[in-house]
Amino acid sequence: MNALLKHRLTWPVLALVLLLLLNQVFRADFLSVRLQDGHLYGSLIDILRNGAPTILIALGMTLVIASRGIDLSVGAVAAIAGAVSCTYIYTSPDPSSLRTAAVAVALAVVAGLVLGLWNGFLVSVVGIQPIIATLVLMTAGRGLAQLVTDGQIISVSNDSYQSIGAGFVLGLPISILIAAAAFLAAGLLTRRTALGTLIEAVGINPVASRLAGLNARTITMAVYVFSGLCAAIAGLMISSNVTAADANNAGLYIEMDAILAVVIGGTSLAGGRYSLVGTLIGALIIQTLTTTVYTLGIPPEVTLVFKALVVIIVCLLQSSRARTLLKQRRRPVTATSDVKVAI
Amino acid sequence: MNEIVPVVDLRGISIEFPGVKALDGVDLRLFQGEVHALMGENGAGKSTLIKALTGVYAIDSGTITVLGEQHRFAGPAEAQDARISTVYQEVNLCPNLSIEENILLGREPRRRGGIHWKEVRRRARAVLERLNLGHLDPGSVLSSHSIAIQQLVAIARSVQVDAKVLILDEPTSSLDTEEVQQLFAVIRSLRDHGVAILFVSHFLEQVYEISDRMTVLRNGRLVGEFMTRELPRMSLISKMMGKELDALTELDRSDVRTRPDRTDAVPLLLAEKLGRKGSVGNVDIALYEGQILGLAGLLGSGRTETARLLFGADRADQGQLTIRGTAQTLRSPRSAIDHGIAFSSENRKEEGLIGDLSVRDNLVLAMQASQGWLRRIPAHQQDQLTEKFIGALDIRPADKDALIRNLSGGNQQKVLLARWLITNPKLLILDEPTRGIDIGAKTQIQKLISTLAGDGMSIIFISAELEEVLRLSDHIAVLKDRRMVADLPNDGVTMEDVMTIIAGSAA
Amino acid sequence: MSVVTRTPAPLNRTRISLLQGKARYAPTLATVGLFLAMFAAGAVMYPGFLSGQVFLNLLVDNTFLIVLAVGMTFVILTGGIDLSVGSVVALSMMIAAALLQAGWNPIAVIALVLLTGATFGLLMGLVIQVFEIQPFIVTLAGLFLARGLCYVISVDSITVTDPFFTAMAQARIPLGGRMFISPGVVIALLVVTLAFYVLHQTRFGRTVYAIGGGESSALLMGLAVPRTKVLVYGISGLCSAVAGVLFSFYSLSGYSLAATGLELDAIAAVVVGGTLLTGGYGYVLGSLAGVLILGIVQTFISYEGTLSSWWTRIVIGALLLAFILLQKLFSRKVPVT
Amino acid sequence: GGGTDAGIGAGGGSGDGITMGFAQVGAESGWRSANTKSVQDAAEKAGVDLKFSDAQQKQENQIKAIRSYIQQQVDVIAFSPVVESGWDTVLKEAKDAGIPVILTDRAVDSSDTSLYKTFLGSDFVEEGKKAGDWLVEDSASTDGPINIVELQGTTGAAPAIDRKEGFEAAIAADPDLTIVQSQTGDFTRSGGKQVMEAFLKNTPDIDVVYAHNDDMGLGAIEAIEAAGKVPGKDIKIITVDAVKDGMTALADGKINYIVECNPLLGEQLMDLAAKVVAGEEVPERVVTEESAFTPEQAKEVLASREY
Ligand SMILES: Nc1ncnc2c1ncn2[C@@H]1O[C@H](COP(=O)(O)OP(=O)(O)OP(=O)(O)O)[C@@H](O)[C@H]1O
Ligand SMILES: Nc1ncnc2c1ncn2[C@@H]1O[C@H](COP(=O)(O)OP(=O)(O)OP(=O)(O)O)[C@@H](O)[C@H]1O
Ligand SMILES: [Mg+2]
Ligand SMILES: [Mg+2]
Repeated sequence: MNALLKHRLTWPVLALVLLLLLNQVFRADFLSVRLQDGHLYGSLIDILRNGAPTILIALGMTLVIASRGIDLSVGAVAAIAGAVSCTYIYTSPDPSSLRTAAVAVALAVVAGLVLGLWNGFLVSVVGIQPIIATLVLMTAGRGLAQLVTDGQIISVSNDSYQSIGAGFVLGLPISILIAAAAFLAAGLLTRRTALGTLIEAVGINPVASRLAGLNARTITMAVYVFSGLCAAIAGLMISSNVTAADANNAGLYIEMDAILAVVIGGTSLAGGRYSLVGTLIGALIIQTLTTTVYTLGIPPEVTLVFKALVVIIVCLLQSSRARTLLKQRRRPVTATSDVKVAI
Repeated sequence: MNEIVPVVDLRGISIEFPGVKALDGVDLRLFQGEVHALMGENGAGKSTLIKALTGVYAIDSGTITVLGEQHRFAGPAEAQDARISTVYQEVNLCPNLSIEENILLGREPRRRGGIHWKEVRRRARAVLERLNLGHLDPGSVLSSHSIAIQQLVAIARSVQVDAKVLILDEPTSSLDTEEVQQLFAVIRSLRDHGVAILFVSHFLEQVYEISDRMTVLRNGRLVGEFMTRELPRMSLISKMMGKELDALTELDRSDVRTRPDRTDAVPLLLAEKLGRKGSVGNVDIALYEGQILGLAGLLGSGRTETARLLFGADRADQGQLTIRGTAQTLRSPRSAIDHGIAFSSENRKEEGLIGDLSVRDNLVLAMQASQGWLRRIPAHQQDQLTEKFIGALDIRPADKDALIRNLSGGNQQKVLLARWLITNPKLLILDEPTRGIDIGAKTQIQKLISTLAGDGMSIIFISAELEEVLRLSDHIAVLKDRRMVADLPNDGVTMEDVMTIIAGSAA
Repeated sequence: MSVVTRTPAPLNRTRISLLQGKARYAPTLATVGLFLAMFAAGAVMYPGFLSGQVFLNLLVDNTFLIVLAVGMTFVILTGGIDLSVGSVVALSMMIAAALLQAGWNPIAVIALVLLTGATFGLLMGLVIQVFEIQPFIVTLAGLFLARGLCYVISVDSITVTDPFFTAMAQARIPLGGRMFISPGVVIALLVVTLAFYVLHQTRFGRTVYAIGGGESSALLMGLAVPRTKVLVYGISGLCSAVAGVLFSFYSLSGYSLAATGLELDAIAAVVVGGTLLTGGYGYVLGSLAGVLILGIVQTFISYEGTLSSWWTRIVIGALLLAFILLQKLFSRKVPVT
Repeated sequence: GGGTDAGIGAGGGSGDGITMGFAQVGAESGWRSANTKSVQDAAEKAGVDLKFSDAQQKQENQIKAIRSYIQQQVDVIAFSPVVESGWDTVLKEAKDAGIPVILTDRAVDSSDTSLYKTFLGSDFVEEGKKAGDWLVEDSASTDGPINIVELQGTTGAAPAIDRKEGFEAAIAADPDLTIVQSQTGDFTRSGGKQVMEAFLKNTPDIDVVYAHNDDMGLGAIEAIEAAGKVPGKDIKIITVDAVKDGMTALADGKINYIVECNPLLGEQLMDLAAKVVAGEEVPERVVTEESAFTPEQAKEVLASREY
């Protein structure tokens, strides 16, 4: 029991469960899931489906943060990915075929990889502070997306494309499956290989890592590329969910949600140890929070106050310091680590 | 002296960290005008005791009495207010600030309208001069100086105040004989002015030279308090280790035969006029398989810089480097490692430890890096390697999953050494590998170095202890003013010989 | 900061030793130099650009950003960050506008607004310090909270008609030759001067730098780390409130959506000004230069006048990048960037 | 086409030699992009030298841009204010510099109307009212309570506030009509969709959706379809804007009624500018001519929609 209380994911999970129960109190059928037109239907499914882009982006963000970086450009990259794919479909001679959709997706993914590479290059080769390096793309990226769409919302009608964000297989939303696959892939990639530890090492002490022979540059590059990829796929989901590319609004502020998810999940912004499961839970908390606002019928004017309070409470719950203060347990007076928030 | 009330009286101090009882009912008394040595192996609890006294760690039980008054300091600031001045084990200064600021931080002289910067400089100069560091520019940024200088600045900071108690946790670990003597002169004069001094060091010579009394700890428990001159070295060592010392007999000189230059063979590493602008120059080294090259020189003479050049941590821009007969440019540590070169830095905290990772992760890091990220070393192999070296180097606590930043300084050093040993390099560059290591472990490591060389590994050995260098090395390269000035085969070279070269050859 | 770029202590120590202490000023000097270069470029490219008023307008139009950047500099120097500043500006404006509308005395309103901002910041600092929660998150929650409170006060915009505020808004301090500045500029420059003084002439200021250099070291050196850390957020909150008042002078209204994204502008200005986000290195004067740089980029764009909306964004991004690259180039001798 | 009314004297050539500084809000929606394009095209056609700047939804940026136009001594300044309040100072500077100002799209609440020559744009309250009036009329035949859910625009944005106000005022007349849920969808499709998904689960019997713009309405349609209901039949949908995608949905019967908000102000603006610069009298308020569409009307005009 004690070990369970100490586990770093206990409190985020608890917060998530509490939020869900709160909804259940206000709406008796909140947790029920039924079959509708051959696919699952219910608030829980909505949370997962709408949370899928945040989950994806937060996954990429987790690794970036673990390497002591940050990626503010993910929202812009998502917008670019959506813009590129929708514009391609819109202008193609055969806008409803599977082939067109496939090419569009490929284009978006390539765009995400290239933009990730660009961020990685600025951070690791040129040596610009990550927050500024990615701020450049955050600013310019939406411009690029608008350039692609000519400032218009590009609506497409292509069933295969639409299924990415709004489709179902075997009753399950495809976007959830994609997010799950990405989660597993990221987990395997970092924990089955040494990549996870190496990223942590670079995040904790870049100088020592370099002297231990790590190729910090490549590792840094890799995490930004991965983040770009995740953002691009998330961008595809967002645009396909509404079958339109909205260069200005797609993925707006999603970088903040993603960072919040990562931190609620227990990963420190100072880099180093990270938890993908924690991030997953963090992202779900954030999405559930949005849903809770709707369920409780909180008026838009106080939504933000409500969100802020929940975020503070979750963080307090999660802060080991708050718990020790409550329990008055002895602990070193001095902070043990010398790390600083690095963004 | 016993009738006098102790300045500091610690009784029954206990501190427990998760899983480790770091201190268990320890007593310590410090008297006015004495130098008191705190002795114990790595991890015995010396640093923890100091942190308990100065309020860095809250204690679980026990009492702290300072000048007859019971205290429980809530932090170093309060301890300082009680006129206890401390130099902690790792250099704990602000690398981004200048030397003078570091010395006077928090007690800058003020006048109307703010800090009196002229006075800051004057006071910093004064204390630096007192430590014979008058040549240092007080306005220069701390991070531009070597670890040894930083350590001296930390000491300067601690003696700058008018303290009743001065605590020095391994202040001499990077210092040369000369600086040590300078420090001792200051310590003696403070002692004579009635300051109580607590001194921690693994150098028995220094302890015997400076201390009047000592407290010995073992595994977090008090072994006893002794008058220094009444306790012979051998019994001190056995009290620290808790066993008789046969394994510890001084490294037999005959053990270290001078391995002759194999002029017939191709040298493993050949540096010709290697150098780097603004760093070091004129490095000429021919190192053969199985040889140990010692680097000798005064503090700041450029030994560390030489090592960094040979490891590609800094890029050389002069001269030539040949590895096993082929000319090479080392662009990064990575490329040096690919050539079988390993480098253990003197700056443990900044350049060695990955603090938030476990002992195991730290230990296998270099090996993993050279295998590439795809081929993860299997868990069982990691465990096996870790256990092997925890045993071989007696790393305590013997817990693979402990975070390395929670280990004692000496044990951290051992893990970092092990990090390179498991990669089985052709050339191992050790910059102060025995820094902060207890006498038992030090002998062990010296033996290890000797054995490794016997097995064909080449080693470049840097140590502030010249004796250690002379004892181990086949060749001695002497540096002065960041240029290499001599390369002596070690056929009975003495300290005087080296000192003469340093003093004599005008650069 | 970045993985390879944060070079604590001695990786390149020989480089810095060449320049000794002076190297610390390089990024800031580079910023100032580049600003002058850009101004010259503008003068060559656009007629009417080379005028004192164009320069003064950079100040007049950015008073609030200057003050925000000053507060942010304190926070960033300690290695923290404050995302709430934009929202606190909006909240200050809302409070001011609402109270003025209710007929309060303008001086009392300003005092209350400043108090609110400082308290808000102090509270965030306390949470950061006492509960050891990361500043990014606490201040992000602060961002939500302050913005949310704006909506609670009113979703509509409120016009300020108070004579004192109007006078402050419309007063012009002539500098001769048809050039003028606003009273806000004087206040902003005062804040900069005061901050410079605090950072370099008080123990508090030196502690701020020390914390940025190494928090646990600073603690072991016996410095008042917890108090300082809480206070810097208080200062940032206070600066946000001052900025809010200046923004009220500037726009004579309270609007719940005002100053959105201003925190990123402030952070960008600070970083462009040569301050390291990991803390410990940087100057308020650099931040002032950083604000002017961001301002001149916008001036360029409005003088150009032919960029479409999206090209505007792309060009802003590109100029920011170009600027950072140039700054790196000029200050690369320094090991810390 | 849309309600573009170039009727106030066609302007070809009349603007020759005029330099106009135009400070746009941003490019936050397709509507806005169409607005920008219309202004740019009209300026080119009228031979006006247009200095365009995009404020990215920030008032301070707009003020800066206006200051720089004053500095550059343009002949006339036009802008769509980000927010109603807070323009007096800079407008006074423009007035002092003798540069006339024309407001487009959104009003300012300055009490001193001499600070600008004219305001050309839509009336958001009126738009909300039109939507409400239609609903009152449409539901007159049906008995029993009608549950309305409202998808608001960005909290605090002028169109959101006004369209809500106008709508509420209009439906207040009919006690059967109640807004049961109201939440912001941030003027975006995905916002509209997410909020509607939640509404559908929280409120079992929704009869009408009132969305503050087409995009949120389009998002709501997707949510309604996913819930197995038929938009336009099971749930009626009313929106504002009449962009092309919205009109298409209207023609398909998925939306029941759209109130137009016309972005094509360019020609009218150039015309007014020419007059203002020439010192002619212009009306203080020029309301863009806007209509509203039912599905039948949508089918007719769809082919000729420009944006
Ligand atoms: N913060 C901590 N958390 C957990 N364990 C700790 C912590 N600090 C110290 N320890 C443990 O306490 C014990 C005593 O450590 P301490 O640093 O006092 O040793 P020391 O005598 O100073 O050794 P050295 O000579 O190597 O410096 C060690 O086993 C160490 O691992
Ligand atoms: N007198 C000095 N003035 C300024 N800087 C000095 C001085 N002495 C040493 N340094 C600094 O120390 C560095 C050289 O020290 P390095 O660490 O290479 O020497 P070392 O022989 O290994 O000495 P140490 O015993 O301190 O490790 C130089 O780069 C320089 O920055
Ligand atoms: Mg110790
Ligand atoms: Mg050295």
